[in-house]
Amino acid sequence: MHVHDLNPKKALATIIIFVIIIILGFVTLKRPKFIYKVSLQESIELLKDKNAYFYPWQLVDVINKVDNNIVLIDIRDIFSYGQGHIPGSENISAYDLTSKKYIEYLNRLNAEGKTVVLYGNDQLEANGPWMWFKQVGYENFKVLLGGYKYYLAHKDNLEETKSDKSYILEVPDFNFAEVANKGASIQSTTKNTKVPVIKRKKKKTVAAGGC
Amino acid sequence: MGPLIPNGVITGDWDFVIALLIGIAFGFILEASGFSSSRNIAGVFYGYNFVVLRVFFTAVIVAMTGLLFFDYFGWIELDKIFILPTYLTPMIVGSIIMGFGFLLGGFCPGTSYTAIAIGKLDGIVFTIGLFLGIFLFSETFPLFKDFYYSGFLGNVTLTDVTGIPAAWFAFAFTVIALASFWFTMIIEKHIRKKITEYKF
Amino acid sequence: MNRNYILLTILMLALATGTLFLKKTPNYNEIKPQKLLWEIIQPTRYVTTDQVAKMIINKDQTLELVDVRDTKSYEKFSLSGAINVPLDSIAATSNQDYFGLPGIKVVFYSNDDIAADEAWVLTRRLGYKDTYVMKGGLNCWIRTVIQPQQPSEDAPYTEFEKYHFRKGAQIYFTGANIEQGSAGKSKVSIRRKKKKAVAAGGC
Amino acid sequence: MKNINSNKNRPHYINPYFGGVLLGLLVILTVYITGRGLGASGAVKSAVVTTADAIVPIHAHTNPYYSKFISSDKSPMYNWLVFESLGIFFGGLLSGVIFRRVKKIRVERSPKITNKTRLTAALIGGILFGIGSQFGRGCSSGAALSGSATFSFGGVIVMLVLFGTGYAIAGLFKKLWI
Repeated sequence: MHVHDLNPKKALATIIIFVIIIILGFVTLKRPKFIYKVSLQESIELLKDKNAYFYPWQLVDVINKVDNNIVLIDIRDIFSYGQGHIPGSENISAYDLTSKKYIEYLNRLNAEGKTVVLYGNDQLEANGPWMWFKQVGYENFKVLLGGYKYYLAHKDNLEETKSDKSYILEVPDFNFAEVANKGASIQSTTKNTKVPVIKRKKKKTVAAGGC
Repeated sequence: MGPLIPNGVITGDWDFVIALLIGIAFGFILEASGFSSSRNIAGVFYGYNFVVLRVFFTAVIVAMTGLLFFDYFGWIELDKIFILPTYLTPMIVGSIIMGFGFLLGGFCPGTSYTAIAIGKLDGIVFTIGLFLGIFLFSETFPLFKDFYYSGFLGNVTLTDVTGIPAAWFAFAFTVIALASFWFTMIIEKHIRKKITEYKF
Repeated sequence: MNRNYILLTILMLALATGTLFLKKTPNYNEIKPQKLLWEIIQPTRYVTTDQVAKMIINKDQTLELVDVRDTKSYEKFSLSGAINVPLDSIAATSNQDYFGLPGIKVVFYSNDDIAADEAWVLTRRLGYKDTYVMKGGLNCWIRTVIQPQQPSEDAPYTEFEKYHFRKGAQIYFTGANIEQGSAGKSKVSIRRKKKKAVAAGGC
Repeated sequence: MKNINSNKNRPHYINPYFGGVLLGLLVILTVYITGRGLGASGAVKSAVVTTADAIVPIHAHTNPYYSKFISSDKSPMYNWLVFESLGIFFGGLLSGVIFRRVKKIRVERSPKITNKTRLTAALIGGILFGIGSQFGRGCSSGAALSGSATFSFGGVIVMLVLFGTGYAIAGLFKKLWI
């Protein structure tokens, strides 16, 4: 007494179609070129690593070709590079960093354990790309502090910049709390006739502390 | 890509057209598998017809493995799908009550609709019962409101509770299901020898 | 027929075994690395101190300033209405409530712009949109808004316009120009968004 | 129909594994499209709420359970699950027509019991199922099937307890079925 169809051939056929879909899924699956190898918290820790940065005075060895283990990469566009760059540096514009040609080159450098130093006009320009490379697992990438601008200003006395710390950013140049309150007094002589339309009745001392 | 509606791929009133189509497919599968017959359904508890167990377990393991594969391919983002919230104690109690209802009525809500469709009076009565049951529940709801909300664990998955990856559950379920398929095949043969035929 | 059942069993078992070998998929909230790099290269995330000043003065309800310096610096001085999310703890779940609110522009700032930019990269990786970086940071804020330099006589007209705006902003932020007197003692109403979680740090 | 042993009129159901595979794929499709699984009891709930709202609106709005499902702009019947359940009915009808199972109103029962017993049991069963599905946050299709398929802890609990209870008490109701 069987009320149901006993032969599961349709079930088998459906499962086979299902398997084919899954195989198609595997075939069409695009392996991402890059994956994050460093967690968010780890990459925050990496930012604190002094060795992750490249200091201007370290450039001396590269320029004099003493250290072959360091590759300087200028990530500005080709025009800026043409107008002037750090001697011995190569130009890979930021837009081309992950293009097939260059990423293979960078992969090779990384595999060989070379130190790759990225620089832009200033630290900020290369900082993002550098963070990115760190996060996708390029351990030997560094960023040049001060960038090209700092190099240009000090190219004749790079050795002496060991004592100069002006390329270290994120240092407050002012005592903000003080300056922010007194800012006006410094400029008291200037004419304030043309004040832009602002709702002035709201004025108050700077809301220090936010809360 | 998927799920389509939560990801905003499909919007507006297409929702309800899709709901209707999915429902039609669901109803068709239920009816064609024999779920419109309460004696077929109840057979699972007496060993003379394991259609419920077969359909149900096959569906669960196909869906589980399929969802895992599709999640891997990026077609369905499992993180974005709705996970049934867990209210442990009310759920256990509710399931026990449903178990009694299942054996007495021989239907569950979905199958009773299909039973109505092919003209089963017991299906109609069961659905009226459902209506009354929910009505009764709603009217007396204030009495066990606290119980209703007790044991809340959140929208947790098996992985959240046990820490074991979902794939292991899919695998375990598949092994158990396949083993039970073969096992019940033997039981069914054995029991059917003794039983008189039933009509539909 | 039995052969079909055996085949079915084998296929299902193979499929289920297959799932065990699927590597854990990455966190979907994070955007794809390639996309992140692309956005890092674009300079569109930078806003100037003037723009920030203008938004503060206009009481732009869509602005949320985020100070990514440490709590101590934040307590000493911060821009009005800013909340404090130190860079170190930007990945903490309790701080995630600040980002990704619909229609809210998050502007990061720090002493310069490096830390703010880093905060931007990290939050962008998490998939939050509408985040910006105040270029130049507080150092630039002081130089431009609080102590604006009068442009030289031959500077283009736009420079003067900018200067006049800054002078106004300076008055707004420092409370200079006594002639306004005590006309408006009313406070700068600091916009506080309702947060699910208690604001970490300074509040 | 009267002849119990008539083999000619025997309905022909599809292979249960075929049904299962189709159902599994349907669950995947539903999750793919809507981000949640199938359901059935929700429609009856909507019907109850609608009825209550229509007959005694004040009561419906003050009852803490009804009011959860009443919104001012839309009828509770304007609900995904209601449309889905309508679909279930039409799908069943379609299958019934194709496999020639749609016949005049009849009662299916064990030969050992009367129609009245069967209908009473069905009514009580329905009531119990209705109450249970509210506590269980779904019935066998919503909670047990879709819940389990999406790895929900609660779904698996409902499935295990529901079938476990069924087997535990099967002996009590044997007469109803065989």
